[in-house]
Amino acid sequence: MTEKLSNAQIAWRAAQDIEDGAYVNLGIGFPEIVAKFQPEGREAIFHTENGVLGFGEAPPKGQEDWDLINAGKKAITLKPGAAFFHHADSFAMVRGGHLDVAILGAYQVAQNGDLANWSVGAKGVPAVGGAMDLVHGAKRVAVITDHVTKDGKPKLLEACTLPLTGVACVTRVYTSLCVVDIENGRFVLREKLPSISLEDLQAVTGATLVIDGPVADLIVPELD
Amino acid sequence: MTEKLSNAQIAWRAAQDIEDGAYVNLGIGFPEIVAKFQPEGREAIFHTENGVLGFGEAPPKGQEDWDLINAGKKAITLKPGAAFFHHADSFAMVRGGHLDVAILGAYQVAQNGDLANWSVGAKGVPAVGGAMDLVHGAKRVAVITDHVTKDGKPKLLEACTLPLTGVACVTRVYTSLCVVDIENGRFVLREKLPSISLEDLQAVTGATLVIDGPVADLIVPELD
Amino acid sequence: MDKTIPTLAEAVADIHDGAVLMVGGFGGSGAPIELIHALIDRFVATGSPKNLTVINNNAGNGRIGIAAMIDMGMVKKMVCSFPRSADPRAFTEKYLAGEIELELVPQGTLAERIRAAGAGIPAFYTPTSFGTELAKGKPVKEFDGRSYVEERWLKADFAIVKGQLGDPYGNITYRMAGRNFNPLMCMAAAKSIVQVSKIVPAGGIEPEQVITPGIFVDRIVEVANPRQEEDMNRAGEVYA
Amino acid sequence: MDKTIPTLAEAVADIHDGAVLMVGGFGGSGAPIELIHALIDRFVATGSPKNLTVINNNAGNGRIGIAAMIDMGMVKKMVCSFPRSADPRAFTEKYLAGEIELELVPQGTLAERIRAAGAGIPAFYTPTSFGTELAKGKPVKEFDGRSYVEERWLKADFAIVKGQLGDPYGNITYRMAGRNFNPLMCMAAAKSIVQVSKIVPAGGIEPEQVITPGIFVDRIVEVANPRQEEDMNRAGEVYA
Repeated sequence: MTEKLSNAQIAWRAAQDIEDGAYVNLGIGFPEIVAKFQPEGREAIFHTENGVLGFGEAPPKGQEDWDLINAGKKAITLKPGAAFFHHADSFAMVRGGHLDVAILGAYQVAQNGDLANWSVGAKGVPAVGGAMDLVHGAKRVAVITDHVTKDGKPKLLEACTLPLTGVACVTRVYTSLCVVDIENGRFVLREKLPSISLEDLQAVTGATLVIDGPVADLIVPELD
Repeated sequence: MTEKLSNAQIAWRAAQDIEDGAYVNLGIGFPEIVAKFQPEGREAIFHTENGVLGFGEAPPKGQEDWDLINAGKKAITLKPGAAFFHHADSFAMVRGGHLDVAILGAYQVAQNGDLANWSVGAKGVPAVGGAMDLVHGAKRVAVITDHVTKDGKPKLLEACTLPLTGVACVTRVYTSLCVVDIENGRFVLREKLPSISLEDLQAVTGATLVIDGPVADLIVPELD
Repeated sequence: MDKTIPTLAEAVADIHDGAVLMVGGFGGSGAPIELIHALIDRFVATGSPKNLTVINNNAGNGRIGIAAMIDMGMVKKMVCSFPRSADPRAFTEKYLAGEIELELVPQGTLAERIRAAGAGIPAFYTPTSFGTELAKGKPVKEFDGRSYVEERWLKADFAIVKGQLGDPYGNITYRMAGRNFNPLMCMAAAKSIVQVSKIVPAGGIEPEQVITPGIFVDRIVEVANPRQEEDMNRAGEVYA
Repeated sequence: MDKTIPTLAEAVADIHDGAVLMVGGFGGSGAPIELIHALIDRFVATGSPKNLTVINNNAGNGRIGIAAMIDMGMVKKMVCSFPRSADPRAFTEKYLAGEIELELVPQGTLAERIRAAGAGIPAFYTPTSFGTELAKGKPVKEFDGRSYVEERWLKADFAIVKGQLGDPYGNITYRMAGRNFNPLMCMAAAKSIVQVSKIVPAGGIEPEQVITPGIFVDRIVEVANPRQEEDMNRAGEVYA
């Protein structure tokens, strides 16, 4: 396998696109680490489904207050200017178009923007949480993900095969190999690692990568 | 014209049926005076559409605070245990079945419970306010009204001729001559002034007054 | 983040001709008189904004506030539940002359339509107005044996509302019954502009006591001693 | 008016077999552990209530709270968005054995359905779940060129929730993110039962700071030092 970005590096790249003053929801798990990589001089305000706006980092171990958690049930802290509200108001923010960016994980993304990230099929206990709400309403719905599955299969596809989270909802995908925009039912390649050829990238992608404008080098710092 | 109750007396009679601890909305205008006649030892909690629960009497003249008003835009005061909330929550209380009693005025009431109390027809500026919401959701929707119009026409009818406020919504009517319940599409007479005969009462009523159970004397104290 | 705007004039500078404008308040309670009058000042100076659709529970009272906007000819259409008041002359004259449109909406439906817009709910069902002339032309559906009217969300380009405290993040509190439609309108408008009696630093409002979270607010402007519409009307004031 | 109830046992005494029960909280935040355990105590002593339909965002964690109710066999069906947790054994075992039903609802739809029940809105449209298997069998309607799913209100016979302050009129405040579903459930249940850390006299909560107005609350009971579910789970506690 070729060189690829770590999860932290993918998160770092996604964080660079968050504008100053943006309202942002980070999906539970992997996307949460995007918060660590906010560029200097820009301020994002983080929203969590369970009714907090303007939260900050985790508290030091032992100082958790378990009434102050995020949607992933991890302890958080508040920044000045934070607010609490109930769940209906919280999802009014989500569906009502008030978030600027939602950054989510993915099992699969299709070239029309379909997202599958909640269920791997029929076995086990299904759980959806806020994923199906978060894909609607945010001005930008971005995905961060490894470019392929653990056994090397493409995650960027012509059509998802797993149960959908939402239809035609994703607008940008940050992977371990590249950055693509979803425009008019196509994956448009915007950036790729300099070390991978376009042919090799296409070979691990399950749909055509369209070149429509310049393709920049995907340059990310070394991170832990 | 025969002896009849004053507006204050009609309001007094309606007030006697408000249970201890009831949540009550009084329509703007005439129904507002019901609050004056709460029986000793019973406490009603008054709701107003513009977002106040637990308000009390008008303040002394000159001490009004115009941020503290009722739906009729009259200055009010607060009782201990009052709460403020926004308009959507306020009408959640109304439509959501949380009020025990709504007491409204009427142009016309039909024997199936239809109410007309917001428009006298096409001329002029129409205005509806909260009337169409208030007729839905309260456990009891009662009307207080003179038994007949100013020119002597019946207000209790087989069917309303004026634009409706709500369909089959009124459950009890307190008039200047009697008290009727609306049951199964009929006006069932419960109380009448001792001074009026059943025949004379029927003569000023636009639908059949059904006798189904005892008819008590409508006894109301002298009030200013 | 700093959503504070130094002057009323700047706060309303981009409200354009033909805009749909929510105006907070119920009667004089929670009414953003200073923001309205800043808009009138702009109209007097520049001829804009005009052809406005104004959403408010009422349709103005006396010769100030929304009534003055109507008198000035800035308003093409009112969406409200109760276009009457102690002194409804401004609206009544124009309405009877056919010079202003009216969309009459039951008060609870008005509140819920505004909230729905803010919450991304394009339509909902309510028992309110079923079987009445205000439901004419609206889809009806039966649930559990009872009939309900389908109502659509109600969005706006701008909201101007009045709060009590505000912080630079746009968090807002309201004074007593001055809350009314104001938090809903902040949710439903593309741009929400709030006048507050006092701007406090971030953290100056307890997070549990925020009524409108800042995500719903775009601009706040301090009006330290706001006038009360009711007092102005009782004094017979005219804004023109 | 006095909605205070002296003991937890009395507060939950009439929750009957087969009841639909909303349980507040999101994880351990705002979870009414003491009310849940009072219900379990009653079940252990009397065999009731059982065959409950429980509505909560999750489906229990560890061996306390809702997880303990499931372990005990009190729960026929869960309505939730995320039946997983740090230790989801109780629900998972019963679910895989076909001994408990699950209605899986997206979190925002769950919140809105509960609010709709409290607000007298029998159904509403949401973009959430459109085109997914969770929308199967639900009516779909297009508004302004976009498709939406029709969702019904979600009512309950009882709600048990956790607040911070309460007064005898039933006015409630919440602590931090412990608010979550709790105010909505108070609106949506026929009977709402709230445990609070402190009961204050009428007037002890500023009217502007009330989060749940008393009209939505039927009983309040003081639990002066409530336990935190997360702490109990981290200590490996078992309630049985």
